[in-house]
Amino acid sequence: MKLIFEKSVPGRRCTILPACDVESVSLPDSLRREEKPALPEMSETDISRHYTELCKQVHGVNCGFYPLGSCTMKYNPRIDEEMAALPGFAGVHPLSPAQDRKGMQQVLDTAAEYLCQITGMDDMTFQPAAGAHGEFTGVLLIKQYHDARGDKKRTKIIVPDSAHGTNPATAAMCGFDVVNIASGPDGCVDLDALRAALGEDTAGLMLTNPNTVGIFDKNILEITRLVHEAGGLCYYDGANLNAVMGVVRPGDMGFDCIHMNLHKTFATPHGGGGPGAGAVGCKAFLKEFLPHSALAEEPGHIQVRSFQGNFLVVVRALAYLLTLGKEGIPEAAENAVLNANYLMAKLRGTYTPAYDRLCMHEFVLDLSDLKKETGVSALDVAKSLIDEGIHPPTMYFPLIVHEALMLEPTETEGIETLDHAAEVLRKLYHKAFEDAASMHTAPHNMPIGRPDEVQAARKPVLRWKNT
Amino acid sequence: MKLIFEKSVPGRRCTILPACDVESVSLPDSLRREEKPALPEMSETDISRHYTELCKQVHGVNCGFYPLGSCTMKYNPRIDEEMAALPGFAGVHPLSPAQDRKGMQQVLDTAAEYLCQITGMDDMTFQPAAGAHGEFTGVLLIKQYHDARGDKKRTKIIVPDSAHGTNPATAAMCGFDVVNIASGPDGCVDLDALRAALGEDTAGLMLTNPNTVGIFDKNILEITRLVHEAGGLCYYDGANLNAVMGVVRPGDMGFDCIHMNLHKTFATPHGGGGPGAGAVGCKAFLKEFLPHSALAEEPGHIQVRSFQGNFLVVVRALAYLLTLGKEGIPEAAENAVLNANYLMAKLRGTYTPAYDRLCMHEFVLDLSDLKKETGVSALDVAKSLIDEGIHPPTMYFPLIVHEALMLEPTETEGIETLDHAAEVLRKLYHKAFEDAASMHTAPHNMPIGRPDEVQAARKPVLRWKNT
Amino acid sequence: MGSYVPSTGTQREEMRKAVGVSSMRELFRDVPEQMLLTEPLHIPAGMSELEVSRTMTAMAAENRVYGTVLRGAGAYDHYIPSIVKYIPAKEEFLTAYTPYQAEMSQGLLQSIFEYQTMICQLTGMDVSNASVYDGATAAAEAAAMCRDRKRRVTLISGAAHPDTINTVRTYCYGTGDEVRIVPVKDGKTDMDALGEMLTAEVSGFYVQQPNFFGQLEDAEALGALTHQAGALYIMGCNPIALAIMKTPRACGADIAVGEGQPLGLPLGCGGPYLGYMASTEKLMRKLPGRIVGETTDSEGRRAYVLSLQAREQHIRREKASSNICSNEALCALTAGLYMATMGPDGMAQAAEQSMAKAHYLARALCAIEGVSLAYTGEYFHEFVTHMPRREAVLSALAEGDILGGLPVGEDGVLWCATEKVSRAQLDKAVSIVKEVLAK
Amino acid sequence: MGSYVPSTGTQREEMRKAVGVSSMRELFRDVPEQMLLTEPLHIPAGMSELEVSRTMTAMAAENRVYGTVLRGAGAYDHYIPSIVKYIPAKEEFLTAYTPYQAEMSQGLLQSIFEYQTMICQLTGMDVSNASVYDGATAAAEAAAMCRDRKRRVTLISGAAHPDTINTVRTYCYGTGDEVRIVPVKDGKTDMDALGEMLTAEVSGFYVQQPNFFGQLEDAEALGALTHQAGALYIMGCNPIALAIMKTPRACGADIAVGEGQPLGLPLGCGGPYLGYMASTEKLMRKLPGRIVGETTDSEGRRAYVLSLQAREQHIRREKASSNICSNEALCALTAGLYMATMGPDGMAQAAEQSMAKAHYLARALCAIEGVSLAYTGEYFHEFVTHMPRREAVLSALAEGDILGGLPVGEDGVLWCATEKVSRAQLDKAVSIVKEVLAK
Repeated sequence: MKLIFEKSVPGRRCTILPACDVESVSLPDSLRREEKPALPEMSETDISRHYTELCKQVHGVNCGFYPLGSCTMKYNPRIDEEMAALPGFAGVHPLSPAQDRKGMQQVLDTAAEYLCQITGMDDMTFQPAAGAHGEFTGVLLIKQYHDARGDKKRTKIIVPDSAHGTNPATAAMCGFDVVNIASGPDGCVDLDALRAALGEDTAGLMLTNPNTVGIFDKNILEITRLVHEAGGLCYYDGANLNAVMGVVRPGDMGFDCIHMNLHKTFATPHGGGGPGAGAVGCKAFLKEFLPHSALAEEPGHIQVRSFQGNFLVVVRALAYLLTLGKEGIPEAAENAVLNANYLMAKLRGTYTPAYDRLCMHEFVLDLSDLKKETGVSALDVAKSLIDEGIHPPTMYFPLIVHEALMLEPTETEGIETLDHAAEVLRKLYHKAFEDAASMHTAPHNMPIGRPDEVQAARKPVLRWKNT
Repeated sequence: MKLIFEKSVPGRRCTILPACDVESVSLPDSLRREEKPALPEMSETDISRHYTELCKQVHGVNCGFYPLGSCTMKYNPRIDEEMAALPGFAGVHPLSPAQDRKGMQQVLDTAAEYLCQITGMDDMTFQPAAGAHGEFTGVLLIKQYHDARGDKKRTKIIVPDSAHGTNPATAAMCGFDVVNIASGPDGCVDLDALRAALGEDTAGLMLTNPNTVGIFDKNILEITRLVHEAGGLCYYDGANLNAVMGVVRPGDMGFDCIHMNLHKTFATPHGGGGPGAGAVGCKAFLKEFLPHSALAEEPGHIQVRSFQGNFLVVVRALAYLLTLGKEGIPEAAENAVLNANYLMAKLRGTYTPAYDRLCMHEFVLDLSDLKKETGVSALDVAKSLIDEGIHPPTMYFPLIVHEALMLEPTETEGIETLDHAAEVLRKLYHKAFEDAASMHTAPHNMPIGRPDEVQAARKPVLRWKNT
Repeated sequence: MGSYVPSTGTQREEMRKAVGVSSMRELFRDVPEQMLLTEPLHIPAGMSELEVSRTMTAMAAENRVYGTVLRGAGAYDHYIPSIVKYIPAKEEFLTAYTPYQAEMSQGLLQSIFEYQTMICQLTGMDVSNASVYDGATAAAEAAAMCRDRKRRVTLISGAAHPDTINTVRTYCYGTGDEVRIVPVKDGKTDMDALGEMLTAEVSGFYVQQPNFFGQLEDAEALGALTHQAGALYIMGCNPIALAIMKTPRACGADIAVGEGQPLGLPLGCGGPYLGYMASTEKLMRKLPGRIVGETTDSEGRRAYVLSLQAREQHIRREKASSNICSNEALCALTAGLYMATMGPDGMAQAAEQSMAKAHYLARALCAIEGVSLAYTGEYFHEFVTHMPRREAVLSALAEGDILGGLPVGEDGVLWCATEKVSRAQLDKAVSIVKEVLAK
Repeated sequence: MGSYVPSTGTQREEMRKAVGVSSMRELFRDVPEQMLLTEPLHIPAGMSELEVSRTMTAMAAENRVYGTVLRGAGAYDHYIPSIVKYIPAKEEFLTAYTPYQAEMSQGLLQSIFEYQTMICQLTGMDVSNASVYDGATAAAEAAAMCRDRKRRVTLISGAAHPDTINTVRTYCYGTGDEVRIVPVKDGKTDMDALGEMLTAEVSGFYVQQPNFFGQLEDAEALGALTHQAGALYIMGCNPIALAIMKTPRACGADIAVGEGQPLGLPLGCGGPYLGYMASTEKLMRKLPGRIVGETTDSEGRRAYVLSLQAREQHIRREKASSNICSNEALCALTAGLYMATMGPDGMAQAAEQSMAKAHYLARALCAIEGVSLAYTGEYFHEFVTHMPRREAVLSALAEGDILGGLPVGEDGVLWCATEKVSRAQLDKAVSIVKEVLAK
């Protein structure tokens, strides 16, 4: 379809603003731009149709199944959107006087209280705008902690090789050296490797539990004990919290701080990449290191972005928390795990689970054999799912599994959806033996086929230009 | 796709209401229903996806070109929706005390004032819920007028054969006999036929001007004079008001009363068939006959529905009226006429206009020749447009033109859209000579092909049943 | 100032030339010169979107939105689930016309087919149409369905909503048919009077259930009586009540109609609302308005179309039974969506809670000196009390952000409660009434 | 009580059996027994939708929404066109994840590509990324882009927003790099001081335009000075001002960043907002975060993909320049939509009117005894006045439904006006101030 610029007509416009009712003032010439920006010139009809056309080329979780592993694509409730749009939230200036923002404080305090209960932490900040931003904030808590004690030798953060890419990247952004440790054959932390990595230079450990292959690490208490013994702190990557919320708490596993993706676990929409919210919780001894806002509060604290974070996302998450409550939270986790195991059970016998055992909220299939036998790769299967109206699983992650497809159905899917997905996946498995060629070029029924990513990277075209 | 009932799962539900906080009360057994209604049992995920799937199989004017003649499918502005959703309008009880509804009265009064200016009428009611309902109300004004004068002999309403089907149907609902008069060769009223039809039994005339072939009847003053001379009243069917608003007024043409389709001329959305609003205006001498609401006002008046009509539709229309204002109203009409003439000019030479002269806001093509030469009918061309993403024009109307396609682009379309539509229509014309067969079975790219309407009428299946 | 015309001046020139006129005004050369407006309309200049927003918002602010609504009388303040507000605003649904082109409108057609089915499930009837304007016009159209050459008189219960009575009367005025009002006794239709009025010229009898005073009519007996006289029986039922109440079909109704507003539509100062209409299979071809039917396409795929169009005005013209054309399709979609979201249990919950809360309120009010129920019969979620110092009471409630009941008769107030009102809100209302009456 | 789990009890049983566990708790058999929660969480029981709506609405009612907002300081109350509020709420856009699967996400990818282009048009820069969290983090990421092995010191103007300064400082604390604050003189960056501070270890200098005090910096001269010292020049610009203001590119900036909130995002108590980032082509591969690029599919059709991923954390892991992953995609879509709706002329109108109204307000305020401008330079839509009896003035304004300016320094108030405020609203504010100070 055409770009919005290709639909622009010089002189066309919407009539949004009235004539100015005060005397006009000009910028001095030295400060004026020479020509007006070449933004699109459109009627409202044009705009409406353009974005409707765009939206028809997008698949959201509220429109269909989206088993994207590690992303917890659960249904995003409408009431949460309605609450976030209330003028009492959306229309309030972040720097209005505190007495005019009592409701804002109530939202933050209530959400903090509930999330502390769920995670076993003592305090919480909502300033981080996303998961990785929360990791950054969390690891800065660790850094401040060691710094405040004058413990300068702790320069290393330990990260398992199954970790999300954000973990090592975050450690680096916080000035730490990253020590990668290999996972054991069960995808869990190899205790010997951990012991070998620990030492006086250990600042901390970053861990996801359940881990990225969907397995709960049984040795978790031993792991956190070992790290603490070595003088390090334990950071919990909350990306997979949906599996265990209300069932077991990171705080009880021995973690000192944690981030949560409100836009995963707590049902706020991803918006095609953001905004998210990466709330960070910590034990009481780290509280003094939490970020503050320069204008709103006392100085001398770290600050990871302006004001108090993606507040309207917190509103949505709180509406969700209020809805589920004490029974609903573990019910969600249990059903997320049940759904994942059910889907895995339905696929077992056709596909090969990378770890053939009870999983948590997600599981990984290993398609190496299929690829060897038919040439059809995990990518081919994923792309073929698109034609069936199902969003592909996460592909080629975690890195420790070859030809990986990682499926996370979440608790908001019914058995009919899971049965249908299993049927489609089995059909594709058989198709791989019969018609591999067509799978290599899937999808076939979308506005585009597979894009040439190499060309995109080699000769980057990152903006439209009038040619 | 599946029906919602086929997606229902016993016991599945959304959690909308809390537990009851007062003592429960039971209906006596004699008044209780025996079993609960078999409504769908759904999760919110199911509902969201079901309706998203449905909505992808609908084409609205805000999504694409919709040149449906006589329906004035103009762009429906978003601000109008926002205004209609304001709690101060949407959340108000129609029978709350008058002092609590001052804003409601302001909306009705302001809209009435503006519409009286535009139509040349003296008063206005917003009680009628749609165009045909407005016709009913308007013709009842005529009936009451004659009745009030004790003039019992006036039993006939004159209607041209080019009229919308609602005109004769309305006259019949008001107890009148319908006198159909044939149109002249130019599609306009044949004055001789009119004179012949007029008499002491004439209650009135119902007329659209411009008429349904898109031509302004030059003799309009003579027509209304003749009717008045015979003692009848003149009713203006406002379906085509978009052609002339702000340029010429029905009141000045000699009409005594009028209905307007706010959902056509004044840009309120059609909602897939309704709600509309059929405001009715009249000259001062008919004011006493306007409908009232039994509860809200003094009794003894006619009433065509509950309360004061489709109020939230009036809100939208007023927002539109405020936006356009005194310059915008005629500008809209002029551009509606310009667009229709431009599109006709672009098609002339390929297609045959039924009346090859300057048109008003719409025009009719006569595809008889094409049908004779290729076998491709107006229906085939219309259905072929669907595959091109263009909503078909009105087909086989007015009845006085054979193989009619009636196109009304409206003023909210840009030249690019008209050029594109002309190109597509020309392409289809040529295709008729080359591949008539495929046009007989068009459309090909939609969820269904042509449905069997005969079967639908002969063996009606009007509801789902669990089989 | 505001404009939705996309064409720029340059483009208009280009188009004007292509059309071959020398000016925009020449486009109107068929219009007799003396009729053309020579000066601008006497309405204000156009506004930008910002100004429109300011102006309309100021008007809306002149209306009062109450935190607690204890008034019904034909418009009911039920809770509307969030998704029910959201989905009908999708511009595909919102901005489509009547689905004449089935291939391009399957989504709309299916939504109406689903709505028709749900109305049948709710009422127990065989067939539903795609909606008419509101409950009052549904009653009027139903009355018209009943008439034949011999039977031209319509009976309507005096306990029906006054707007309904007046609308039926108006429709009958149109066709020249007679309406007779059946008297009310102790807040209900007078059965004895009905028996006497059911003469051979009576085509149909309409009763509202629950009636305007909130009372539950003995609908089965009324139906039996009507049928004995050879007339058809029309019931106008509150659709929320139908979740738990005996269906019109079970009460013997030939036609079931009603106001669909309680099914997820906002109060909206009175509209748009929704008239639902359903009948026995026998009367199917007399149902007015659009009806969606299921059929197949040439490949055998299930398809939905506007069906039975032979009844309609664009085919039958002056011989059509009704002139209805546009209906309330989007409201029907909303109602279907509401019923699907609530489900059978949620609908029953809404009905039971509304009833329980009304009874709670009635008991509490009647415990106040001077307040008593006006009628003795069973009621659903509305009831009439005698109320001393009525104006003072309603004003005091308004000051407390409560819209009290509707004044009826000399000293009556017609109250309503729905599931949306909490016990605390009810208690507050009662304590305000108590306080006023204690003075 | 509330639940979004669709499975019924029966279905769960069926699934449990298929999985082969004897209870739901057995699913968690890998979790060491002693860690499992044995009693329910200490949070309230779940709520129905109606209760959630009541509870959250009550919280929202504890916030105050002002009819007139004369406060900016990083969050600006511009008019948001209706369509800009509507479109991003479409659930396709709203509920999608990052567009990893290009074939299923062309709409999202194209919207971002269009946003990137518009940011380039607005700033004059060559390349834009798909957004970062907000203006403050954009500044911090830009500072990181400038650093290399030798140049590790970041300079930032003391006239930048305090949140920005603090955020840049925090990011530098992470990597162990140094931040130095360039002093402020008469409300602007002290050019002489900057000259002295631009040593060989300085990697980049960040200035905000207009700055925190509303003053317009001499951005070209600052840029020239920075480049002379071999450092890179980062400008943080208000995007509405850019509709009429000299572009960062024309001022010599290597990187342009800023807070995109004014582009159609609500005040929202501070978020979500939008960090925009654009740079010269030279720095393209140092830009952090997602970038959408154009390419073709195998049939030569134009296609959009997430591009240049080799820079990102999921490929580079600890060697990535930033850990950013989720960004503010929907806010970027909104900003693009806002710019398209306003168009170049509408944007300029918003900028010019904001500026005109701020100057009108400043003149009127400074005509009051005791009130005067704190700084003498040119300003856009914000300015600082000395304000006697500041607390009393702001309270009186609040009583008049006006959020006055932000208190800064000892007796200063930082005012802001936008196109949304009418002259009448400004006059009212001024008369309130006058009245307080006349007492």
